[in-house]
Amino acid sequence: MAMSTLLVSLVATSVVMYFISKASWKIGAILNFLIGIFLISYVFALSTGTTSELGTLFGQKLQLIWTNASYYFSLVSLLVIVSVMLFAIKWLDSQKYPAAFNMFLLMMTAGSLGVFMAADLITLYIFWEIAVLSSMLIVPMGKKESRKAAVVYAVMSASGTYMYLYGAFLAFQRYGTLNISEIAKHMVSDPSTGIKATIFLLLASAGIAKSGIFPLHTWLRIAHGNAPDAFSAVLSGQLVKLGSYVLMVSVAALPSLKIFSNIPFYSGIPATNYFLIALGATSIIIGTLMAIKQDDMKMLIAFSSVANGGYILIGIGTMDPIGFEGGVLHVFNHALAAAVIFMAFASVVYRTHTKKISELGGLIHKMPITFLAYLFAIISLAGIPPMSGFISKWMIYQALVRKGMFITAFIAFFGSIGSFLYVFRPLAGVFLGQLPKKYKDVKEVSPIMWLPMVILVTISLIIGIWPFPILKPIEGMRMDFGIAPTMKIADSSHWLIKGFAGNWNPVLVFNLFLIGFVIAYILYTLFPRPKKVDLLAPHKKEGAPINIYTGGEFIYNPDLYQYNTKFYAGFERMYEKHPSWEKLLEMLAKFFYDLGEWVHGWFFRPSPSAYTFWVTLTILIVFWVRW
Amino acid sequence: MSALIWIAGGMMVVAAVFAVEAKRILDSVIAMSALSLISVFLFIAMRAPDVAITEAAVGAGLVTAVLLVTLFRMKGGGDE
Amino acid sequence: MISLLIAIPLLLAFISIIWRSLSKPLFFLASFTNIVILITSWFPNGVEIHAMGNWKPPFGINLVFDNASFYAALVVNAFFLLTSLLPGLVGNYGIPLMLLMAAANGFVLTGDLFNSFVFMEIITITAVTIASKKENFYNAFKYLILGGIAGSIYLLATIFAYASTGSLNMAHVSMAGISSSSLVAITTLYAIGLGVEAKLFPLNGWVSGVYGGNDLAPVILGTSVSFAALYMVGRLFGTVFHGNGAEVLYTLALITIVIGEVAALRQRNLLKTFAYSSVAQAGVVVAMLSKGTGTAMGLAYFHLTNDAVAKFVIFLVAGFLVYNYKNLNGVFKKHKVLGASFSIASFSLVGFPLFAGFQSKLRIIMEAFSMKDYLFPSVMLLATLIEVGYVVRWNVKLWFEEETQEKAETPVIASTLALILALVLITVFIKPDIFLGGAMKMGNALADTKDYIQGVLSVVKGGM
Amino acid sequence: MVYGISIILIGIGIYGLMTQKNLFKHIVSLSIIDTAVNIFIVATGYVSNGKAPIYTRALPGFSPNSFVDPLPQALVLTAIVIGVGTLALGASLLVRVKEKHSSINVENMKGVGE
Amino acid sequence: MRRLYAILVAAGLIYMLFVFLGTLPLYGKVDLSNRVSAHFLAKDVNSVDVKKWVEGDKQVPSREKIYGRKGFEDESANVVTSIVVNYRSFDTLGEVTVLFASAVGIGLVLGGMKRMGYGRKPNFILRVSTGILLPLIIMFGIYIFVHGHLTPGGGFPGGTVIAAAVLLLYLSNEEFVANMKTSKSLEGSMGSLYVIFGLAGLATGGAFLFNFLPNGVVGSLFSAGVVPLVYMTIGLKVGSELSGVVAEIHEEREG
Repeated sequence: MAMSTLLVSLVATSVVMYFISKASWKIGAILNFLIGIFLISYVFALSTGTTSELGTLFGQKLQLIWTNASYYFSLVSLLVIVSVMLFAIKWLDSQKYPAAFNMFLLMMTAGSLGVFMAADLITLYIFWEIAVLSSMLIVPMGKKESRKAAVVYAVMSASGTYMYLYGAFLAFQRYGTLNISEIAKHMVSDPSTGIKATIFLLLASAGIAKSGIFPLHTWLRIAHGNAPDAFSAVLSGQLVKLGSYVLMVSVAALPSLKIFSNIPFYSGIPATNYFLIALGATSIIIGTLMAIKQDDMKMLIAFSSVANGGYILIGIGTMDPIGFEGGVLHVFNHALAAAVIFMAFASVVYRTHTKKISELGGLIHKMPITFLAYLFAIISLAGIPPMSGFISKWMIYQALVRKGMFITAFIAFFGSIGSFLYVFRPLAGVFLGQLPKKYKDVKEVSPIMWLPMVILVTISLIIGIWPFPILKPIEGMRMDFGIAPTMKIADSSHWLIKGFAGNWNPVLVFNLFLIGFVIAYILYTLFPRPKKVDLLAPHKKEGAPINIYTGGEFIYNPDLYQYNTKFYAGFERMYEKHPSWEKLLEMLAKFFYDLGEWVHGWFFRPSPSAYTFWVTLTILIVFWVRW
Repeated sequence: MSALIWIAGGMMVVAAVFAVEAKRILDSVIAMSALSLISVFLFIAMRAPDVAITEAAVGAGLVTAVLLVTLFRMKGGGDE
Repeated sequence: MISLLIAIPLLLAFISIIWRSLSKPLFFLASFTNIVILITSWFPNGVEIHAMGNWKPPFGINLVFDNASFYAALVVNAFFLLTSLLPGLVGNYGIPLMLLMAAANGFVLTGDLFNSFVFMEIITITAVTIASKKENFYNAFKYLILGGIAGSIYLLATIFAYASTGSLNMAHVSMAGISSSSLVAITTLYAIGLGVEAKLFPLNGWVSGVYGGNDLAPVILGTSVSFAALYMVGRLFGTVFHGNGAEVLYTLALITIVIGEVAALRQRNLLKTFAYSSVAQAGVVVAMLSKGTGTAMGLAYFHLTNDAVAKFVIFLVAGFLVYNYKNLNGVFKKHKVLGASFSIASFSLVGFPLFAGFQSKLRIIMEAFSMKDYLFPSVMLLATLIEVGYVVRWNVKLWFEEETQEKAETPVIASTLALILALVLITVFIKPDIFLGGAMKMGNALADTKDYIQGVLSVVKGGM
Repeated sequence: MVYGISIILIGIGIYGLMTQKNLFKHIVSLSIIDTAVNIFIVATGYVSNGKAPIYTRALPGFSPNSFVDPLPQALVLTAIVIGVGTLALGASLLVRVKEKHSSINVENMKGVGE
Repeated sequence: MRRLYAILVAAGLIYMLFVFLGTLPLYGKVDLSNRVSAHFLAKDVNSVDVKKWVEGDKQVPSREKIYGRKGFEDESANVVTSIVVNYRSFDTLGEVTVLFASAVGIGLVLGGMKRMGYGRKPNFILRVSTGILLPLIIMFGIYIFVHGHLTPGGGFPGGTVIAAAVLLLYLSNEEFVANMKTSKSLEGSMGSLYVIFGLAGLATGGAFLFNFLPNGVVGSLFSAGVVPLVYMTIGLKVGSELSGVVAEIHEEREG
């Protein structure tokens, strides 16, 4: 099947899927999953360089091309989406709009694949909008706040998208083509730096908005935090990666090093790229600091997505061979980790109906598999070996150190440390600690729900040990984009990843960790178990004073005294009065509303007199100008 | 003739200002009607008998009548 | 033959004043006949004229039937036909609608400046009548006053044109050498006179009140009449005055776009929101028209057609909702078909892919870029951004908010119509030529002054 | 001269529309503008020493510029009637406005605005 | 303050129009030979070579036109009438439609049921003189529109005069209610008749509103082909229409 046929039929199928799901959402969900499996096999079978044509739009051919980048990004996306599709087969019974969810999920898949396949800017835009539109319609299916979230998401995304569109047409107007590779050629030979930089930044802004890079990051918290729980996994794990893809296109597919070779800024990195790197670094700081503060576990991970988006951008932005590979690999790692984390949260919410960390606790015994999946995912997210998350971060650090970008490197390290803090908070608050009494009957979720998490975690672990299968397309991509094409980084025959300050042997490291783990487990079994004390006295009725005393007083609200309320209070106090970018954007939105009020007050008055006045005044102004 | 037109014009302007600024709506309508009637003179001066007769019948006559009747229906309208 | 487009609705309107109860079927009959007449004379691909009373132009009044007026008449009558299928909406207003149809056809077809003024006044008066439905008297009155002023200014412009050329015939006026100063006077006055019907800022104060006041007015005024008015903008400033005064229109249009969207954003009333959005879209169209080339004008009318179809659906649905529910939260859960049509239409308005608006919006931006105009696309994209805000907000509110207990019966015909039009919007995305072909022909016909003059003044053809 | 009168009248009418709070005055002002525009139109067709455009026994023949321009007069006939239509509709709307909002003074009307 | 702004803006408008006035020919100094109306006056539109005319070769009509003879293409002595009802008859159809639309609109807006009373007894003189004047007024109205093509006046003033008679009836009699059914029927059928005249022209002469009747002699009552018929139609229509408007504004909604 040609790629164009596939995409068109996927969009069409999604509409059919609505009616199937209307009859039985379960069949719809299963069909969705099967289609997802088919798509993965399809992606594996496709050979790079395949092209396909979608049709023509105002005289421009809409072309699709299958490259290493398409392969890599599609694979990552499909892994996440298919897991969520599997997850949804059971999870959807807690949802209000299962049929529409199925439809839009499939449509979004088609849109995302189209983005990765697009060979020209307009095709990319079309599928981009399809993905945005369909995901935007899933977001408000959540709780009350999700309605507002959808609007914020749509507007933020649109602001980036329309800048992109402007850039695309600017490029078209200047170079007469929309094809990405041809634009790249033209841009290299174009002498005008100003226009090139404008086009570059405009194109990148779609990616900035989508992958939640500062200053357009605020929608992540609202949208990821309030979207339907399982869909947050797709949002954070997959949709955000569309942004990374566009960033990669604008930085690497349009060879920024060559295009902007006349404006080097710092150790060979052009000013434009450095600007993006600075944005990425800012995102890391903001994402990390804000994530630490969150009590809502989904918002917490949403902010961590902001920070990780920053890592990806920094990695790609350096255009250093190892940094680039690190950044692209981080796409994979973060996608899997975020997807697992959100699915784990979805499972918790599915059972407990709350996403407040301070209301939860001790679920480790009730939901052990979810806990384990979560644990491994956060290890990967925090970048601790032996999970794959470490490798990408290590590669990014290597590049930063080599380029001598110490401030950025410092920020990246800071982000890593911060990530330990914030991923530990839900771990401690949700899974460890005391189990509130009301959750004493909570059960592990069904296998259909934990299976996708386990699969993803396993993949992540395997890649952490043996990253070469995934590094292969990344290396191919690097060759395609012509970033140090002679250099070889992944050396699978020696089990090595070659860095500048040393090589990394993932298998060896894993074995070391395995040994360490075994020793730790032996020590654990040798020492006596701690004794468990129930937080609520078992013989008391709920709500009655409890026989926990402090300072001679009864404690009426044990939740407040639970240690995961205000988990990092001391640390948070350090930046309590931080300036809020979110507020600034809200002010911007409010500005438009106020402008509306103002316009309404001035020009759309209830009395006809005012109209007459404006009509006459306009005539006079026109007269004055023209006469 | 020219002087007559000037006088008529002056009267029309006065009538128009009065029609616009009059306190009572009734006065205003009557001033408007007067304005229409004077315009009939202008039309005749400009050799437009057809227009004059139409303006006299329609503009000055019927419009005034319609406005007066509606004014009556509104029981004085917004004489505030 | 084309004079029948005006004669038939008029005749039927006169007849139905005698038998009032017949007005609804006669309205349907009139619009249906008109569409049949138009279809039998598909795209003339030349300029045909119909000299009224066999008085040849520039002496007598003539109707001009070329690709431009054909396409405009087709769109205008199509929306009347659609409206006539909705007896519940038409109510007692069959006669004003028939008159409006005759006037809109006349406005589109006429080749005479004063004649167009007469038809514009009929449009104003019938539109005011329609606007006063559901006791929306005050807004109708405002519209009447504003329309009256605009009419006077339009008339003054016409007289200036007559005094400086000695003719009222558009073709003759366009070829007569008008001195540049009187051209400025004429185009300034016309820009303002037409600005009211074309919803240009700041002459559009009536729009929200009239469109937001009842269910019938926006459906017909926001589609047919708006198309006719914007057609006249293209005809006058494109064909007759060769783009003189275009910069005024361009500036006003850009302001209109921003103001319209901003005002729409703050609106809490569904109908009024989209009334303002229709203002903004008119701004987009006028900005494109002011460019004066055939392609630009064709794209403008392509966009306008898409917008009109989308607005028809939106206003139809919104009118139903606003007058049947007190609380609109989640109403689409009860009316899924209406909801789907509304969403499709509103997304088409924004220009999301898969829907018709995408085709026109992108083409317009592209055309503007190719004319080295960087300001207009950025204004348009900014406007679209705001549009995304309120369109998504309304869609989310109407689909996902907690619903209330209120209930109303789903109108079957309206749902079907809305759904069909929504599907049309999707089809246009796939095959834009459905609208684009005609619109481009229209644009080219409007830009081709020479052909127009040639057709009107040298070939005198009465003919059926 | 006649032009001047009509232009000033238009100005007064516009002034009335802008300042008056009573909606009835708006109709009156609109009517003033209508009349003024009509005078303006007829004035554009005036020829000094021209005769009224009617063939009579006393004035048997045609020669250039012996008549005033009849076309503006014909237009004005139409314009007058159109003006009547507008005003009558406006007046009847006002009747209902008064019933609904209990006043026709912009400042005292109830339930208007937004 | 508001007034000041208003005065300023209105003064600006006046100034603008005065400036625009400079683009017009001076008052009274119009050269008709540049205008289409020269040929309306000479009534030789059909003999003009349009191609030359529009290109600036104004063919000044010089033919002697004699009152009371044949040879005109339009026979109404009143040139304004010949323009209104013949050369630009389509405008007039529009004009009739405006009035009709307005009447329909008023009917829909007011939608009254019961007659409004003036709350006082009409005085004796009014009542008696109405009885005497009424036929005279109506006669006068009819005269005006029947002679529209010969003398000043025509369908519109004639119809208005008839409506004035109806108004008089309303004023003089508290109980009087016009028969709306008749007036509507007259209005509708007369309007239709006008369109049918137009369609007849289309059928016989190939153009809408074509003058399909033979012309007579300028100055006689039965001349100018379809013009007097159309003016009568218009007169009756306007008369019934405006009577309807007068009746409608006298109607109140019950309750």
